Amino acid sequence: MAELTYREAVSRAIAQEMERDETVYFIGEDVAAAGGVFKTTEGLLERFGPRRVRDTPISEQAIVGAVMGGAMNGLRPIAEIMFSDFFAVCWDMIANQIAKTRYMTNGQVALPLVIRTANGGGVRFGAQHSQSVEAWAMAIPGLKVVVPSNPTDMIGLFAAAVRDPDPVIVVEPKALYAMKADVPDGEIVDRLGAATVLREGSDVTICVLGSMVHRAMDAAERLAADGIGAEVIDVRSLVPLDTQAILASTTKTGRFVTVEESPRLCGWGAEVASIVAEEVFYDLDGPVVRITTPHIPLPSTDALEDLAIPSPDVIVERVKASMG
Amino acid sequence: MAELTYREAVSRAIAQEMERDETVYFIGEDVAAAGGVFKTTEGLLERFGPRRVRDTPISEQAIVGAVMGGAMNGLRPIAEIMFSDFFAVCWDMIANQIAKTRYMTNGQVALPLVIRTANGGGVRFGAQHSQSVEAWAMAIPGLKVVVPSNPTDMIGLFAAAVRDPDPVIVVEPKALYAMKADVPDGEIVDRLGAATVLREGSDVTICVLGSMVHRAMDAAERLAADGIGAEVIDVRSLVPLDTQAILASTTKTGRFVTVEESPRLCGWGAEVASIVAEEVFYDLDGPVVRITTPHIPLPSTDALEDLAIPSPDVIVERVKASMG
Amino acid sequence: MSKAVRSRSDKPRTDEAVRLEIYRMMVEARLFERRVHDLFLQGLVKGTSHLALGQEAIAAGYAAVLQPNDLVYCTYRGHVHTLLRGAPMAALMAELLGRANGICGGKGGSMHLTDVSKGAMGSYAIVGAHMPIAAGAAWAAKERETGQVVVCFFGDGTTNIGAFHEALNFAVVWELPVVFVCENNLYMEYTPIRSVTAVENPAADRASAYALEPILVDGNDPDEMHAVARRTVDLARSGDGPSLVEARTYRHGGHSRADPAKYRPEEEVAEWVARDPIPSLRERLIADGIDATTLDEIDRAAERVVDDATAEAQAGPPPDRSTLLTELWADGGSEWRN
Amino acid sequence: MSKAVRSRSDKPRTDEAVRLEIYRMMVEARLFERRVHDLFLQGLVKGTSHLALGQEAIAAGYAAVLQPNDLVYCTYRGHVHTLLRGAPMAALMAELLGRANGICGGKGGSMHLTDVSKGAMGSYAIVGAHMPIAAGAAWAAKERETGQVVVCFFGDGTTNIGAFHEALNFAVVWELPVVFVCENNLYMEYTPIRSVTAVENPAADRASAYALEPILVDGNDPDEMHAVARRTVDLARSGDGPSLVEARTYRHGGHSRADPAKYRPEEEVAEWVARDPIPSLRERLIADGIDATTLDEIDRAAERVVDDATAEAQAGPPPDRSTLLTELWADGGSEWRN
Ligand SMILES: Cc1ncc(C[n+]2csc(CCOP(=O)(O)OP(=O)(O)O)c2C)c(N)n1
Ligand SMILES: Cc1ncc(C[n+]2csc(CCOP(=O)(O)OP(=O)(O)O)c2C)c(N)n1
Ligand SMILES: [Mg+2]
Ligand SMILES: [Mg+2]
Repeated sequence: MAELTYREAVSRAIAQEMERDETVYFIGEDVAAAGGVFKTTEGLLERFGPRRVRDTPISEQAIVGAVMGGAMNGLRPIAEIMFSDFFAVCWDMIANQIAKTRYMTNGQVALPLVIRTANGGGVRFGAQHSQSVEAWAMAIPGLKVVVPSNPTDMIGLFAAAVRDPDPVIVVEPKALYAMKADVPDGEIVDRLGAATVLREGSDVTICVLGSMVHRAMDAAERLAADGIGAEVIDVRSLVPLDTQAILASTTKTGRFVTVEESPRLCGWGAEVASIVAEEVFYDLDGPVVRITTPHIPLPSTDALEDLAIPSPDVIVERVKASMG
Repeated sequence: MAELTYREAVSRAIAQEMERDETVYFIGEDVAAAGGVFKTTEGLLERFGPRRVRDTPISEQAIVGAVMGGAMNGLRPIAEIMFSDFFAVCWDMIANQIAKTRYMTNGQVALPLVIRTANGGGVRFGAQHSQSVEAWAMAIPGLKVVVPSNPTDMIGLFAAAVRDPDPVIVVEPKALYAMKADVPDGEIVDRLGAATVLREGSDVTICVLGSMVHRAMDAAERLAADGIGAEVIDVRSLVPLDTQAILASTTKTGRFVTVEESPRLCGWGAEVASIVAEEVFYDLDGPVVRITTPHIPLPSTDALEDLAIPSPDVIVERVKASMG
Repeated sequence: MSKAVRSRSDKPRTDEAVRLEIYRMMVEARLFERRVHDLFLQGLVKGTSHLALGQEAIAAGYAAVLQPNDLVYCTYRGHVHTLLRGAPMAALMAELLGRANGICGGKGGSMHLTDVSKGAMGSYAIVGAHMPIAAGAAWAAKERETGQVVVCFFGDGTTNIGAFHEALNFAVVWELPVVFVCENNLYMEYTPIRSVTAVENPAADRASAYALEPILVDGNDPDEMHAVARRTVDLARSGDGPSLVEARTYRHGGHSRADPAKYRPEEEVAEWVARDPIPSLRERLIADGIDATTLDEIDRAAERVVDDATAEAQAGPPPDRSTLLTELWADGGSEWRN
Repeated sequence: MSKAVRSRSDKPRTDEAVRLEIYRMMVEARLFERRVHDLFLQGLVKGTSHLALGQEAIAAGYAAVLQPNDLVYCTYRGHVHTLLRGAPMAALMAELLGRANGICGGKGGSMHLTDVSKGAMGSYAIVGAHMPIAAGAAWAAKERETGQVVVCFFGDGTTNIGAFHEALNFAVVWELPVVFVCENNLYMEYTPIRSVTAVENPAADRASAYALEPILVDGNDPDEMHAVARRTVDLARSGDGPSLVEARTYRHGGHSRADPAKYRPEEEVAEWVARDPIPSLRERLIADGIDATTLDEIDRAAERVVDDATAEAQAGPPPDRSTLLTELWADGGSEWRN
């Protein structure tokens, strides 16, 4: 066991995989010499050298195109897209090229690559550097998507992503980079598609991921004090999605809530809520509830940003209200 | 009344607005001299001249950027993005710039612009020219989104879009361009945010838009023959969304179904289904049902593409199954 | 007049055998695409299709110099490139017909012909997208020291999209073994390239923006094309980094099946058809002493090849329904949930 | 050495009054940003912030020649540009502090300073994005015959992204009244621009790719900057289309507040700090006969302006909760449903 920050877990995760497999390469803007703008990749250049850890121009299409082409020709490359908002400047590469190529070629092309990116708000960066884009990726067939909520998951899910033969988007909540937690020593390898029940409860299922996990856990604590047993599920992997865990819990509790950092419309919460409303409808004791930011871009000032993102208070209040 | 194809309705719609307001400009690839690759813009160059109707380079970021900048400085410009799949190459302009600028500047910048685009499958163009991206746009706060399902709506909703002071994405189902219908003479102006009940019924509400409208209507016909009264709602406008019409109908019928051409995860159907499951849960007599394509890119060959996109058969079957 | 250096081979004409091979490739490609056009007219090819009739010398010039493990990236106008890399003609034809025996099982279609086993790494339908991807493949080649060269074909219109710029700069900075070949057929879809481009030669006049030599070549001259191909592929192979080649050419027909190409002046079309690379190579070969009967035999053999491929393609069934849900993931399926 | 033409004004130095105005602008901008930096250290500026300390001559040179209805587009490193267009300093400061009296009501933040009433059309936080938008504004100016000129500032690193390329080509083909000004401060964030760029001068060496004259100017020389600004703005105003200017400069501090800028050689920093545009203009002005007391008075006045603005900004309350949901739409609200 060692106490690690989430940002340290990122570099340990990358190092673990680069150590293991020499076809793993890592590229991005300011990731090598500078160790990343979030200091998530410090030490990698020194350890793996300037060929395998490499700074790129500000050319997101070239970066993502490069890892796609690299994966087509024998590498298992990892790209960093500094802020997930910048997916928008290379969305064609991600959504039209990487996601579709295996299917279009009827399986001729395998794309074992990873794109990792800093996601979400809470750090007062304003509307163009604070988005939660996990649902953008989830909506595109051909992409796998994980969102680790703590240092250990960061390493384990990342390792699973690198080893997966398909393209995986690893979404890192930037609000968590400073978070510390004990992490087991040695190699950590998790698997894609498994949610974690972080807390058991019999009254309501709260599905959550990323930085919202910690807020939901706080809320659950406070709900417990009021006699409401919340089961908190860290979804962790949006594609593949652990519907078994989600549906089983909902069947048990009869109440279903999602907590999302994303804007209101068409988030992963809408998807999961409608799966629940379709597949375990008769087990529900009340309406599904989605807690999201309002359908607005995130404002920059702390005063407003804090209002926009679901807080433990809001979660407690909405869960209680929904339970009548 | 005159019989028009959907493609003729597009050019009539653009002409109607350009005639009315000289600040309306129209730009895009091959739209002027050639009249558009779908022949939706024939005659506009001749009528409005080479300054107001203009061919651009293959530079989608420049095209969308230009209409944004143009709208910031006194024009009401319209951009064509030839295939909606190409939103991916200019997604930053649409999702990060256009959508967020008014909010970020606290209302200083108004963006009265329209982006129109050919969307969806059914014409054997393969995975990169057949996507349904209306939910991509719906998910971004700051964009309004309409999907006209017939020539009259094309004109009316387009006119409303051009006159709207906010950015509007007009999504044209390319499978409908050859569709003919009678269209009233004279100016047609509709409003955003109003769904249409195309067919009344008391047993099940089917929410649908775009090219799926016609398939749902076929299905409803056949369901009627089997004694099932389907109420078909053409959603028409995703943002703003006519939740009143949708919820009222669902309350009446007690059953809710969406039919979408998009891939399974995080489509507009997920959003609407979870609104229903949250807001009129107690009026539901059974699970919400979403009929979508599978979560795959669209295959090119007719044999497979036809299997992927919801057919009237599939709609009938799924609706019946859901009614037990 | 542009400041681009016109590339003139100072070498003697290429070996006779290679020239005959180039001739054969061009003839096969031509007959293949003509057949595809016939099948359209019969309503058998669904969806769109983009022919390269008249542009064959470019693909053939490169095909003649590439090694088996080299990689080619091309566009929706990529039938010829894919064929000349050695992809089986019947499987290409079957893909256009949407059959189970298609090279992509019918899932790809005309715009996505791919045969990885032959180094035909795909036809890409979004303008410019394949340029960074080709650079990435070259990056892997360099890192893995495979000795591969990557060739990436694209059109004149493509030079105005962002991905072009990013790919060129990236490839130069990382000194990648990739050759970018612009097939300048003077039009994007229906719009003349000169009306939407700041410079006269859309690729060559931009080479200096990437510290590259401007190379402008007559894309309808198979000998010139072959010489340029040899030179640029050799440069890449020997570690001297990327090249950017602009080959001037012309498509005999419209942009795609939907396009009667009325926007082009008749004289322009006539002038370029007169410069068709196939008869002109034929004439030169005869002038250089090749027997006409040798060429006739190549022509006839090509016809047989196309006939056979067509028959084989048409014998294929439509894809099985079950394949709709296969090959999204490496496990062969498309499941997104447990 | 690059082939770019170094721009040397052959004109005599600009009017004394203009030079004093440029001096004043630079001093105010400098003191403003220093104050911003102090407020960081006190934990009052939340989020990120990108200072342009050392780069002020570029913004000032252009500010000195623009007309009131001209439009300026800049980046997250845009405090100075916005200020020198005339945006009220207190409202800019308040925005950085996230207050209700901020120029964007606290919604924009450091990276999105905008004052449309002054033609400060926004700071854009996605590299390159504002270049096509600026072109679009220039298009509207041309079509509406407003006589406006649009100036678009961006960094060296921005020259490698696709939007740069699309915007330049587009602006040239449509002959738009826009001036693109590259502030080459030798680094993208932490990475030296030369290590990621195919050419030595990232903008100037690419001008010919858009049929533009290469213009390379000493961005730390306020007189040179002013001359180039006048020339390029005049060209745009008189219908001669866009220009692309590369101004070499240097930021004294790190890329953003998070960056101590350890990656830069000490001598390099020292050399550039020695070429600080403010003391050097001051010396020249004195050499040209301006009284030092006149300049001292400008300095003192600027301090008062900044003190007053700081006080006014800090007096503002945090934004009202209700504003969270305002101004998504032109109706003032953010409702997405009926
Ligand atoms: C990003 C993008 N924009 C537009 C299109 C539509 N489109 C397909 S081909 C084409 C013209 C391409 O011209 P060019 O690069 O000259 O290639 P050519 O077809 O002449 O071979 C266009 C605009 C596209 N496929 N992708
Ligand atoms: C598309 C995009 N990629 C990356 C970034 C992150 N980023 C912000 S500033 C910056 C460096 C920009 O360098 P340059 O253009 O030289 O401007 P400077 O900061 O030096 O003024 C980067 C990479 C971004 N904002 N947008
Ligand atoms: Mg072309
Ligand atoms: Mg810089």
